[in-house]
Amino acid sequence: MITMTTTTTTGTPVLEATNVTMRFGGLTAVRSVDFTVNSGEIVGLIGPNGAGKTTFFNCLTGLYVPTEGTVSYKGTVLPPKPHLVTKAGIARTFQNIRLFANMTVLENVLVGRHTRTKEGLWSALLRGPGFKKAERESEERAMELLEFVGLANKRDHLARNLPYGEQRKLEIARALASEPGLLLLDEPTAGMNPQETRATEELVFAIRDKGIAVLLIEHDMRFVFNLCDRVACLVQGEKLVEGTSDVVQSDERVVAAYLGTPFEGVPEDSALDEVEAAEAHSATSTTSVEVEGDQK
Amino acid sequence: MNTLPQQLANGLLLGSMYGLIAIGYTMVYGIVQLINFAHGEIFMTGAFGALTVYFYILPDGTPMAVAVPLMLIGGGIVAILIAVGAERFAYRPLRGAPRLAPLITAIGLSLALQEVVRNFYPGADRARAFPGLDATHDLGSITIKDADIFLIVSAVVCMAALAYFVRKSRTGRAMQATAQDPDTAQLMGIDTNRIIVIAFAIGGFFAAVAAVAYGLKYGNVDYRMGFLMGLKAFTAAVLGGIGNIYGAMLGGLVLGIAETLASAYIDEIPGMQQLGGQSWANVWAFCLLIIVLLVRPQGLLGERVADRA
Amino acid sequence: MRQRSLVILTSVLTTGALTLTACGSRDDKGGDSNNSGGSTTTLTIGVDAPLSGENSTTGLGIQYGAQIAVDDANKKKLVPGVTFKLKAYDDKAQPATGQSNATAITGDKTAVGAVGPLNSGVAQTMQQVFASANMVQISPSNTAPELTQGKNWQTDKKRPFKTYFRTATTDELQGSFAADYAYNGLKKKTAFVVDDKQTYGAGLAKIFNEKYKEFGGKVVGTDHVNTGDKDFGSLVTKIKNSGADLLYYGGQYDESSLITKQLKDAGVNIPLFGGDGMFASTYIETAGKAAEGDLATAIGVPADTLPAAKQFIETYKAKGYKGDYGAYGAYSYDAATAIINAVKAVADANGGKVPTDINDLRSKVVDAVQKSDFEGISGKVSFDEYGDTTNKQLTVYQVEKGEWKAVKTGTAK
Amino acid sequence: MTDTKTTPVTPAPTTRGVLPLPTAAARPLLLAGGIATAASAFLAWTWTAEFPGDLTINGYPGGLQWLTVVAGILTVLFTLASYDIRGLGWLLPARNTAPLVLTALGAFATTWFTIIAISVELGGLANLEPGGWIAAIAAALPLLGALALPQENTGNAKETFKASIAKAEKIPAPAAVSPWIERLVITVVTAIGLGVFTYGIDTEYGELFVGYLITVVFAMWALHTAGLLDRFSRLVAHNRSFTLAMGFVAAIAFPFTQTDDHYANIGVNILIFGTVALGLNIVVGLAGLLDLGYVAFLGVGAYTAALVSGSEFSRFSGVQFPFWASALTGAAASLIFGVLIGAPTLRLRGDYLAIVTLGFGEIFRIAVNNMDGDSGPDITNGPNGIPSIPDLNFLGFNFGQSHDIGGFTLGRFANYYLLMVLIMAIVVLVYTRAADSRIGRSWIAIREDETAATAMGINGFRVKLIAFALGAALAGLAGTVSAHVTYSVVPTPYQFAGSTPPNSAFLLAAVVLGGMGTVAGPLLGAALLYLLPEKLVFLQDKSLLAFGIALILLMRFRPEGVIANRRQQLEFHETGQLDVPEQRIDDTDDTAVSVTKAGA
Repeated sequence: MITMTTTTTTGTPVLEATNVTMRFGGLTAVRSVDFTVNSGEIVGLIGPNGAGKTTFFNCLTGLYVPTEGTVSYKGTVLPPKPHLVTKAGIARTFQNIRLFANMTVLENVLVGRHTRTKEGLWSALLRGPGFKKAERESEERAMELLEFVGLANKRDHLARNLPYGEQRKLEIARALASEPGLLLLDEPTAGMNPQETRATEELVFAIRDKGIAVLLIEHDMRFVFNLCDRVACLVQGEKLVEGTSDVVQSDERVVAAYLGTPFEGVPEDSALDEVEAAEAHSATSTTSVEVEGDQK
Repeated sequence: MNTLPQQLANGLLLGSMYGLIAIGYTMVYGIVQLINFAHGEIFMTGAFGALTVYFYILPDGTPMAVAVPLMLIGGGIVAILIAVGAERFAYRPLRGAPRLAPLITAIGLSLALQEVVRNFYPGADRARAFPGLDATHDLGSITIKDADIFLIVSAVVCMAALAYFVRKSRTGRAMQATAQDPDTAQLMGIDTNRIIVIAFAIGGFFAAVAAVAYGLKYGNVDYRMGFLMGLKAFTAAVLGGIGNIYGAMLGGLVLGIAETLASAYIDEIPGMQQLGGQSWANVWAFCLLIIVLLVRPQGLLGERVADRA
Repeated sequence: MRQRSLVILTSVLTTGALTLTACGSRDDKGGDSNNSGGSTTTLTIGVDAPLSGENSTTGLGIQYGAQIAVDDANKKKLVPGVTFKLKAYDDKAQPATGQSNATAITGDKTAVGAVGPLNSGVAQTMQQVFASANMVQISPSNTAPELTQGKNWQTDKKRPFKTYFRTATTDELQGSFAADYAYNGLKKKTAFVVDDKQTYGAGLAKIFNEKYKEFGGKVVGTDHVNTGDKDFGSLVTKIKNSGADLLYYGGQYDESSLITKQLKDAGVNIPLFGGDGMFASTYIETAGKAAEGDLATAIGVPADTLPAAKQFIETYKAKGYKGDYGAYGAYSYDAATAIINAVKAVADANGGKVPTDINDLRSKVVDAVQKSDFEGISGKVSFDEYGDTTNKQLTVYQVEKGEWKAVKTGTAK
Repeated sequence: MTDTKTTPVTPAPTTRGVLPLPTAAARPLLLAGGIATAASAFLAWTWTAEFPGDLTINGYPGGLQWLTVVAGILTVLFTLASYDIRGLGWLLPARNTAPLVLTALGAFATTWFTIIAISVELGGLANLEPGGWIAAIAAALPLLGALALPQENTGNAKETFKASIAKAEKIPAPAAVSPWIERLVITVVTAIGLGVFTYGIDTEYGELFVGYLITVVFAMWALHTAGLLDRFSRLVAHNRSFTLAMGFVAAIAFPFTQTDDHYANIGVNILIFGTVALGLNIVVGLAGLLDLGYVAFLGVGAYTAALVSGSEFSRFSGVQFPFWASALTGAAASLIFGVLIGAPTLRLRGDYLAIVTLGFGEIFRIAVNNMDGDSGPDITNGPNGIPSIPDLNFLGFNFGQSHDIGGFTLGRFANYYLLMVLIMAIVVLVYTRAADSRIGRSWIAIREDETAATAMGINGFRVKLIAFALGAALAGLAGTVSAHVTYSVVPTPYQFAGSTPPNSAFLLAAVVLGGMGTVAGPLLGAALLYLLPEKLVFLQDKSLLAFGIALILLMRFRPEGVIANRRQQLEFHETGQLDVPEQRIDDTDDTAVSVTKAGA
């Protein structure tokens, strides 16, 4: 039932989820989804609320253990422990921001570097040269990332004091700190105004240019279709369609899934064509709430 | 002569007393996530409230049938006043404070309540005699006192009333809502402060019932009776699944029976002769708690709180 | 301008610090000055006992027992030119606090001796402090044999500290006296032995257990309870099932009054036999009519038979002192009097004047106490070569119609 | 930034004091009152030496009178500072009136407390000498002056009074000072701190201690409202290692100021209690694991040291380890114990972990109390414990004897005090280094949000186990020393809650009261919780009651702890608007800060 349009995939597959199924007691949130992300690619995952996107996301990041199927990263099957998944090279952000509120911006990013450093308790106590070098390197790397997301001047502010947009950026910087091969973004532009959304777009492009593959869940269609090389649509836990942005855009099942099927039994006259044209137009333009005109 | 039935009866009695006190811990924890270490002392003040009614208010020689209900009311009023007072003046100002601050206040409060009773209640520096219901009855190989019957009956009646109240009444539902999510409950127009006061009051009353049953059964009360009983009741509340009222009573019964059987029969297990007896009983009670929590981290009846990403 | 203000700052602050420390010394100087000037020297006797929290009732009895002894001595001008002052320290039955009180007492330049502590566990940490300060310490209530006769007191007795005495007999005597009376006096053939796992209770029960078997009795079961326990349902059922005709309990009255009540409620009408830790009116008040027929051993002869003791009890009640004098009040009175008599002996030997050097006075008082021999309110007060009281007199009391009645007085074998 | 002129609903705030006195007369009255109070202390306040401290001598102040002198001087200094006297400018940077009011209140409270104490204890006001009356009136003067100070008066007396003691908002940043001057200021402040602390410990009688508390609390409050405490903490932040060194020099100097050994004994007990509290601070303060049975690790350390100390009562009485060996074994034993307890239980969340650790604490005490060969294997001698533990003999220095070092005699407890200072130095070093490192950050991350932390690659279980084991080892280390200090080890002190420290409840109280997550917090909390019951003993059997109430009040007014670390402070005082952290000193940052403010 899934139409697989063969797209020319350039890079090697980074993430391969095969037949991932997640059942909570009777309810099957995700039913046998196959999914791949290649290196240097931006892939979007869309679908109406309750389609199982975040559950699928959690299976990828080891927060849930999928009832069936496996998730492998660069060929090796991922252990079901979140911290080992991050060590393997997949970093993630959260739908509602989960920063370390009472740690400074710099410390948040330093925690992100946890998997890439190995100084344990003993080296902390002995404070040998190795420790000092590692700390200095971590701090430099962290400052680079903060520079990258434009938060360098706020290194000593508490994370909880940052405005919403900057907290999102910090979360991305923190995720990048673990030198991931794949970055998973869970609705990065939720609650953002257009300027911030555009800034995030540039940021994601910049990340991709650093050679990091990106998988993002998003409702802002224009953002998704501008950004993503490939888009997959999840409905009721199943993968409906996968392909390039314009293929998925025009697929009427996706439109139906979002806007509901057009009302049958309407007299076949010109009025009906107008309605469909309007629908098609609105389908292409963003279905998100903010219509461009009345900007706050 | 097989002592198992008697020992089971002993365990059941001890357990129901733990259960009645544990209700107070569970209700307060369920609503405000506070371990009210002073609850043991609220149990103790309930006992002294009942003692005051019997010795200083009722004329001497009033029949127990009349005295016991009045003692329940007297003890109940004192325990409720102190519980609500504690919430109002010691815990409420700390609502926004770090989670550990009310814990230290509770420890200070329990020390203060013990010392207030010891210093200012006449003759309280030593155990005070409490009127007893000592008529015994033999049911097969089990000997039961009137006080034991009073304990069992009051435990069952109170549990039934509480279950009805929480499930059926309007305030009961409001209480469940506040336990689940206080902020949303407030949005629904529930005055959460009133609900919290009610939770403390119910906990206080149940402790008073347990206190009167304690006095009638053991025949005396003293200012330190709340400390160890409170610790055991808190263990029972956690064993049953902290926050769940049925869990509190079940946890109490399980703990009481386990403790009694342990101190009675552990030394018959080969190799553990020396480890029997009452002095080791608390160790086995805590071991049981730890094993249960390892198998079911949310306690016997607690429900698993999934942490959605 | 910055530098100048800082110079002012440092001068102001340093003068402040100096005045603070200077005043500290002033107190000491002030204390001594009026001391030597006036005609009478003030000597302090320290008392260390739990005055708040657990065991505070018996602890207060010890404090006020010694207080009455000091008041009596001052009233009777027992030692001319010397007034005695009592300084009470609360050790809350905790070893570390007891030790810190001990250093406080030995640090007080006017202190000459100490009475207490109540608990044997606390005494262990205090003995060394008094020994190094060469100051006499007399406990009215410690009964653990190790304190005066060393680790293996059964086999070879070795006195660890020269400065430690006690007016209470050891568990060894009390245990065997009780076992003898239980087997021969009461003709009880089987016994169940329980203790509260505290130094005093466990020691006493263990000795009774051994001696009772020596006399030919059969111990059908032993058990241990915790201090603070209230429910003894499982223990009572065990005793009932064991068919013992006597229950011996080592420990204080807090738990034994509950056990005897729950025992009689369960229909087990056997007497409960205990040590001096239970011998108090509180036991009868708490246990009520369940106490009828229970027995307890106590040291010395019954208080009401000695006139001085009756007078002591009246003063205690007249002054409205809190606490329970019944258990150790009399022994604390005698302990304080022993120190006062020793000071009198030292003063007489030194030509009627008390030696001014405090350390010299303290070591002389230790030797004088070793040789003390007078009629106290709890019987004859004198000490053997280990520092234990020679008053081996013991009495068994039984509860009759709500009162402790003496049923047998004698000396332990 | 437009001036936020609030149009008050109440009438425009007039600027006159709470009391309708002419505002011009306020400060002179304060000045005169301050001098009069200090002077009145030189008169005799009572005729009998019955009242402790002997306040009967004209011309030389006794115990409590000294406190009045100090309070009076402080009032005078602050009032002079408000007159812009050249040398005292630094005392009142924001020229606000709050410190004046508070020092006046302090003088009033100390003097009247003494007067009331005299009349209460000696029965009746008749026992007051005329000097006493003069002092009472003199102390009232600065208070009247303070209340007459010009103050934004919104009609409601309570609010006006609250405003009059509120901290100044804008405190000008101090001029940059050369580092050696900063170090000089820190040295002097530490010297005064030691003097004040020693005076507090040396108070022989309860009334003096209460008077001392009143004076110190008001003085510190005044310094806080004047903004000096913040300045000093910034000074400390600049040369952190120097301050730590000064702290230890002061700690080492303490026994030399002592005449007899009793106060060194208190000092050692405070240090042991403080070191264990700092160990608990790692578990509770950094990793956020609620441990209610922590004193058991102190017990394990103490019992291990006792068993290997060669005391004749211990089971292996033949064995006598040198100190460093017994310290390591003690710490190792607690470490193993910590791992054994931690491994199965660290998956539990929050309060469930609390009850399990409470359980282990009780299991330890009961087991140790029962293992006497009669009701359990004979390892710890049961209730009698292991007495007569020999004194330490370390590199030829016998801790039992007192030694003379440069004219000062160091008694037995002073020796152990110095050893304990060394142990505490190790623990402080371990704490600071662990907290400010990768492992420390992972602890704090776990405490903040465990799910997010695991998503960052932190193995929650392993990191929590390390915190648990490290805390246990440090407590064990302190335990080995405490065994030798108290000659014997018995099971009674290691319970959940009791009347005297150290027990688990008091340890937790010391950490929370002192300030979680800081270094000085738990140590100050431990000192306070040890001294209070010790000094309140003059209330006889009411002392525990007073202690319980003190705990409640302290938590009521300072929930985040006396020394709150910067993070907690912002978290608990939910200031209405976005609380941007204080301005950083160097100017480079200013432009960015103001930009965001406009942008937000």
